[in-house]
Amino acid sequence: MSRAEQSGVVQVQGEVIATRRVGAYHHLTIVAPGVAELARPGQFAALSVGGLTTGNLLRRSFSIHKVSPSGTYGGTLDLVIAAKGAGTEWLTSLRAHDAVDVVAPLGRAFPLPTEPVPCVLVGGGYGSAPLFWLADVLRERGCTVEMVLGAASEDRLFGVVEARRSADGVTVTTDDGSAGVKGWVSDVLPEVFTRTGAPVAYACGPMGMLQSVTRVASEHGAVAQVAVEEAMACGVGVCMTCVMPVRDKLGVTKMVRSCVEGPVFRGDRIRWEAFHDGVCGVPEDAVGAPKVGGH
Amino acid sequence: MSRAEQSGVVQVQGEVIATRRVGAYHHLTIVAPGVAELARPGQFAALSVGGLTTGNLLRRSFSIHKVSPSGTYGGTLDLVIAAKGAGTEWLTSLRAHDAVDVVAPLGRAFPLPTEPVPCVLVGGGYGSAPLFWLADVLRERGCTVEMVLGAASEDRLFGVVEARRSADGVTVTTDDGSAGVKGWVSDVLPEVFTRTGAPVAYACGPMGMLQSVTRVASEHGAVAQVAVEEAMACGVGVCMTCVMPVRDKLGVTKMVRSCVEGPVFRGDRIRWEAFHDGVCGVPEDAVGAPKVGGH
Amino acid sequence: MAVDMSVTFGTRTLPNPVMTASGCAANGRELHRFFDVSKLGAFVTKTVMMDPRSGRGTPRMAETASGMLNSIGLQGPGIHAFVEQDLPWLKSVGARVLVSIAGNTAGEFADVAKVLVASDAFDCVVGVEVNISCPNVANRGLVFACDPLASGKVIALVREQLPRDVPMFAKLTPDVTDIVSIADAAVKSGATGLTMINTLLGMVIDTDRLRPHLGGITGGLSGPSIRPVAVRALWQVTAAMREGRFQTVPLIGVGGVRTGRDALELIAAGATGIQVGTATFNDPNAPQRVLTELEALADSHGVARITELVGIAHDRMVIP
Amino acid sequence: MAVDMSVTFGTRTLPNPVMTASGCAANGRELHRFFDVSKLGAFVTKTVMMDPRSGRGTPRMAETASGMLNSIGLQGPGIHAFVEQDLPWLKSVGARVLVSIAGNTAGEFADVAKVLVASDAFDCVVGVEVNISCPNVANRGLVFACDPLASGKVIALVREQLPRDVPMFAKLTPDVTDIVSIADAAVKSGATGLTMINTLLGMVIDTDRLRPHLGGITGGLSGPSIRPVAVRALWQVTAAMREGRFQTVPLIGVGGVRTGRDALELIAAGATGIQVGTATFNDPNAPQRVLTELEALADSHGVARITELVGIAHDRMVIP
Ligand SMILES: Cc1cc2nc3c(=O)[nH]c(=O)nc-3n(C[C@H](O)[C@H](O)[C@H](O)COP(=O)(O)OP(=O)(O)OC[C@H]3O[C@@H](n4cnc5c(N)ncnc54)[C@H](O)[C@@H]3O)c2cc1C
Ligand SMILES: Cc1cc2nc3c(=O)[nH]c(=O)nc-3n(C[C@H](O)[C@H](O)[C@H](O)COP(=O)(O)OP(=O)(O)OC[C@H]3O[C@@H](n4cnc5c(N)ncnc54)[C@H](O)[C@@H]3O)c2cc1C
Ligand SMILES: Cc1cc2nc3c(=O)[nH]c(=O)nc-3n(C[C@H](O)[C@H](O)[C@H](O)COP(=O)(O)O)c2cc1C
Ligand SMILES: Cc1cc2nc3c(=O)[nH]c(=O)nc-3n(C[C@H](O)[C@H](O)[C@H](O)COP(=O)(O)O)c2cc1C
Ligand code: FES
Ligand code: FES
Repeated sequence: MSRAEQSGVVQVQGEVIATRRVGAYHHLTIVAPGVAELARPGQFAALSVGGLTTGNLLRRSFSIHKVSPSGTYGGTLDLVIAAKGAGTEWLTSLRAHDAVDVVAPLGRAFPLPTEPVPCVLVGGGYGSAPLFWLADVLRERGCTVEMVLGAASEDRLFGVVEARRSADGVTVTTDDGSAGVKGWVSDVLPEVFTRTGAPVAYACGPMGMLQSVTRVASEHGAVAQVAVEEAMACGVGVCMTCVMPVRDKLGVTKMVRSCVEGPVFRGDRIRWEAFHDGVCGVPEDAVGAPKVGGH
Repeated sequence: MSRAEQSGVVQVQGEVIATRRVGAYHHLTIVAPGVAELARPGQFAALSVGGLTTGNLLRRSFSIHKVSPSGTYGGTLDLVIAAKGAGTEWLTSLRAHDAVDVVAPLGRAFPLPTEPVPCVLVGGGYGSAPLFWLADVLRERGCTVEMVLGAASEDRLFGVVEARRSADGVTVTTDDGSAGVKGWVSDVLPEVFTRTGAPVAYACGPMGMLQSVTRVASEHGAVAQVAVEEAMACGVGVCMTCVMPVRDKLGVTKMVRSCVEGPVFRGDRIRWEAFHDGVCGVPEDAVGAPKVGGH
Repeated sequence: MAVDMSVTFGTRTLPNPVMTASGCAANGRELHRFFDVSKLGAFVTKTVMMDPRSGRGTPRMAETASGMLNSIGLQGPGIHAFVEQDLPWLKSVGARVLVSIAGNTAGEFADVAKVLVASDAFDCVVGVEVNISCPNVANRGLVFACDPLASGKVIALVREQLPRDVPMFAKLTPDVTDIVSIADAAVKSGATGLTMINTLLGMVIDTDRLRPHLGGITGGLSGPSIRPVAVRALWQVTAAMREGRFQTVPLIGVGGVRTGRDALELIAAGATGIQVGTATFNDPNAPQRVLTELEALADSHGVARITELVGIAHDRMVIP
Repeated sequence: MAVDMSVTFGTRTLPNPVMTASGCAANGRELHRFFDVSKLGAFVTKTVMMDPRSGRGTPRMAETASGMLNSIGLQGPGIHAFVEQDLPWLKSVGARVLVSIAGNTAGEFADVAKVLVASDAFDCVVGVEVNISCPNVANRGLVFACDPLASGKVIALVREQLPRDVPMFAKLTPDVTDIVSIADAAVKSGATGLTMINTLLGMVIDTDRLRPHLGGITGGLSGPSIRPVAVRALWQVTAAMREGRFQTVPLIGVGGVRTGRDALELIAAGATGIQVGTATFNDPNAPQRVLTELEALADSHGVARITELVGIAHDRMVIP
């Protein structure tokens, strides 16, 4: 068995074969042999940025939107990228045939239900990117899929058309009302849970949204599986920068790496109260937490 | 009068419009409005490298091969670039329509003879790049132009065909004999000086070659004007990294900036003996030289 | 609404906080080809010593990751030529000049200051920057700014030479275990303010020739690569002054500023003024561009005066 | 012809000089997915202390120009869990392990070493790296390695716990006025060798929120941006040893190594071993790739043994 098969991850020199604007985002298709065979929905890819002269050394992480194991060019990987800072600006300015180094797939995928149950999939902004593939997988297993897509404004919604194909029902919300219901996904979620009786929700998007999905889900007796987004220096588990406080099965809180133990966590295990305005503290009861007066 | 006209230099966001391989080099044509009107043969351009994410901050300097004040795209600038390290690799991998920031023209041009005299132009490797334009300007003034092009091997010669058009006579040398006379330019130069009786030589190329051109020229009672190549951090005269020991008119040696007081110097003013295997010392008699026991 | 960009150092008010960095802008003429140097808050001149100096041999520079090394060796014309040729030119274009001086001994610093003060164009001088980050010949070549006592001595001697109302800045090196103790010594000895930071001592080896790349063996590391060190130094000294460990004086931040955003970073850490050094080699318009960008950024933060942002990060810490 | 890449530290000979850097490779399993960690000269583990530690809050990292800041806060499982879970795994894959240890007090370092020595898998340990670049709780949180006395004390106490034949390296911080004096103290107190350098203290301010970017406020600067500082530190200590200022010991170079060429730069300055840290975040195969590239480069220089290149730049200076 090759190292890649054993380890479930490859590093490949990818080649961009298509790049197109979709609302506020860029949708990239990258030839990345070996990724498709290993990837599952919820996992992510880490791309290096800036080429040979780069001063930006850290990889950028993106949810895998979809993969296809073979094609004219070999296996491909699709990502949906919002240009934000130096690295994403560079990635979204790539043209066909440009090279980009890819490490993928990374992290834990969304755990799938063993029974064919109704599922609610919630995506905020580009957070919807991994959900269509997940929806397909869930429907293959006989689950019904209800999708809720939210964003600040219409251009920041991703995949509304795709959603209508992949899901049994779709609700759209925007903060400014430019598309769908004006408001947040949490405004429409109670009705969705009540109507579908879904025992599980899958969500990807900003932390605030993930927290409210978790809350609404538990109010309706459902479990939320949320894909988080913490700043990551390595993406492969060696740097310890991407940690967050998460309870384990026994209820013990540890600072765990979201790149290897996540990015998908059970929402009710995350210590949401430790997050505050872009920073996250170490809960006092976490294993090895600083004692008063010290470390 | 605009600042550019007053100062003779502009900084412009250029656009590559053509790039082609010529032997071991890349010939780039860049739209750089404003440069052509100001430039004269012997001056150079300083290009930034690596784009927005770059970790290579220093500009790279290149002799101006030619300029044309207008055209379909506006004024253009031609450079001949050897891929050597990170910056030149990046520049030579640019494609049409890529952007590149240009500061030009910089430095002092070759001083032109006031009388129509025979001139010898000597180029080593890509050092021939600025000489064709110079030849045209000299011939416009009624000078005859004899050109000597030398390189390690045929692929490192630049512009042999162009030379036959721009010069009245052309001699080619290569170290390995793959084209022209096997040997160095200094092997053929005595004959050229004797035959043409030229009172002035213009040379651009490696330091060793410039030194021998200077020596042979003075042996034949001619003055050599040589364009040097010192590592430059700024190219505009503010950093003091590009200095070399040069005598002034009174014979006083100073460490002068080759980017603003050069790159063209009278060969016999340069203190060649201070250069040794890639380093250059400060001659003891230079103004402000360290005293024994140190500054 | 336009932001009031003016900043005050002791008795002098400058129209804006942006300056060149010593040794990265020569003495003005070269950059004046690209932009009007009188539009900067101040123009900082290349460090000048008593006598003319040839500086070191070459190579004097090596490019490094997001930065560079230099070993110029304080090449310069000497203070007499400086006050006869360079300072009058800067005055003629209306520049406000911060003159950087140094000496091989503490006494030489004072002698240089004396010649400067006596010069005709001295009225364009808005301050003197004392570059104590250079070797002390009397003390085994140890850099003055590595030692609080040596630093304090130089500062006190220069202070004596300068008219009371002329601001004096001590320029510190980051290559010390405790920069706060050096800052403290400089302020106690009479510095009106502090400039931080000079380059870090670094070295590059040529892996083809397997020898030091620079003629001077070691050199000073500068550029964006060192900005986190500059921010940290400004932060530590500002924190110490806020804690009352010594008198509060204005700081000038320098190290890796390439954009208005970088300048704001140093300002938020505690700098009142900002110098743009190595970035000028990348973009000869950098000092002017940084000023434009900084003004727009300050405006976007909704402040009326740039000084409202000085040290603001100290007030905005989130302790989760 | 193949170059003999083996290097010797005290009693231990490693097949090659390339190692991971502490804290940049976790404890092996993660990188083993990309390459066989037993192929490296040694695997350096994340610094471990006595008790489990949660480390600091987030953000714990900021990208900087050609580098990054981190403030992990020495998160780790504690030495007991380490010797029960991590060390046996490293042994099982055949890795040679350099264990990095730290303590809040000098005594804690010794206690950690004691547990390590008593552990079952200790025979895969080829050395102990004593990370003295961490805060000394007993001395106002001042980093041990900022003070020769504190450094010497820690080293001497750990030495007592380790069997004679186990090499011990003191890992130094560059944030000192005189790194040679710290090196001297560590060697005199029994260090078999020195690892240089740890991160530089740095800081980034978030210019949108106008507050420190890191939860821990300051952080450690690493990556190619600091390589010139690492080369200089290795150069200075090697020069001091060559001048006979203290006993010559082998050095391990770390700081900004991304390519074989970078590794050779540190070797030419005086390093016998090389660690690859931040570059691993850019390329998870970096340690292995650096080894391959270094071997090819050594070959191109025509040497039979990599050790011929150690410190070679000291012999090749050109004084023009
Ligand atoms: C598991 C995961 C999945 C993601 N999926 C997507 C996606 O599908 N589409 C998309 O557009 N973005 C996604 N992101 C966010 C994306 O990684 C960041 O927007 C990107 O790293 C920012 O890089 P930059 O160079 O533009 O910004 P800069 O601000 O220049 O980045 C500086 C540094 O901070 C890190 N960083 C900054 N913001 C973030 C962030 N939000 N998350 C993680 N690291 C950050 C960068 O990686 C880099 O190291 C995802 C992040 C994670 C962790
Ligand atoms: C006045 C002048 C005219 C030149 N004309 C040409 C030309 O027409 N065609 C051409 O191919 N090259 C020319 N060169 C050389 C060219 O500037 C260098 O080859 C180039 O800077 C190397 O950059 P790099 O990124 O490839 O190499 P790197 O080794 O990565 O460069 C590292 C640093 O060293 C500097 N540097 C390295 N080598 C040189 C050098 N030989 N001269 C100056 N700086 C150097 C670089 O600018 C950079 O700052 C000229 C140089 C000067 C000074
Ligand atoms: C080529 C060069 C020459 C310098 N010369 C001086 C000098 O003469 N005096 C001085 O105080 N600082 C000098 N410096 C240091 C700068 O003023 C500045 O403190 C340092 O470079 C950090 O800022 P930067 O990163 O913006 O360049 C020099 C820096 C460079 C790069
Ligand atoms: C995220 C991170 C964590 C680190 N943790 C440790 C550590 O636990 N112990 C240690 O001695 N050094 C630690 N270091 C420092 C590195 O081992 C190394 O000395 C430094 O990063 C310089 O090397 P580099 O530029 O190759 O990264 C850490 C560095 C980083 C970037
Ligand atoms: S990103 Fe490095 S451990 Fe998770
Ligand atoms: S290259 Fe900067 S002064 Fe010449």
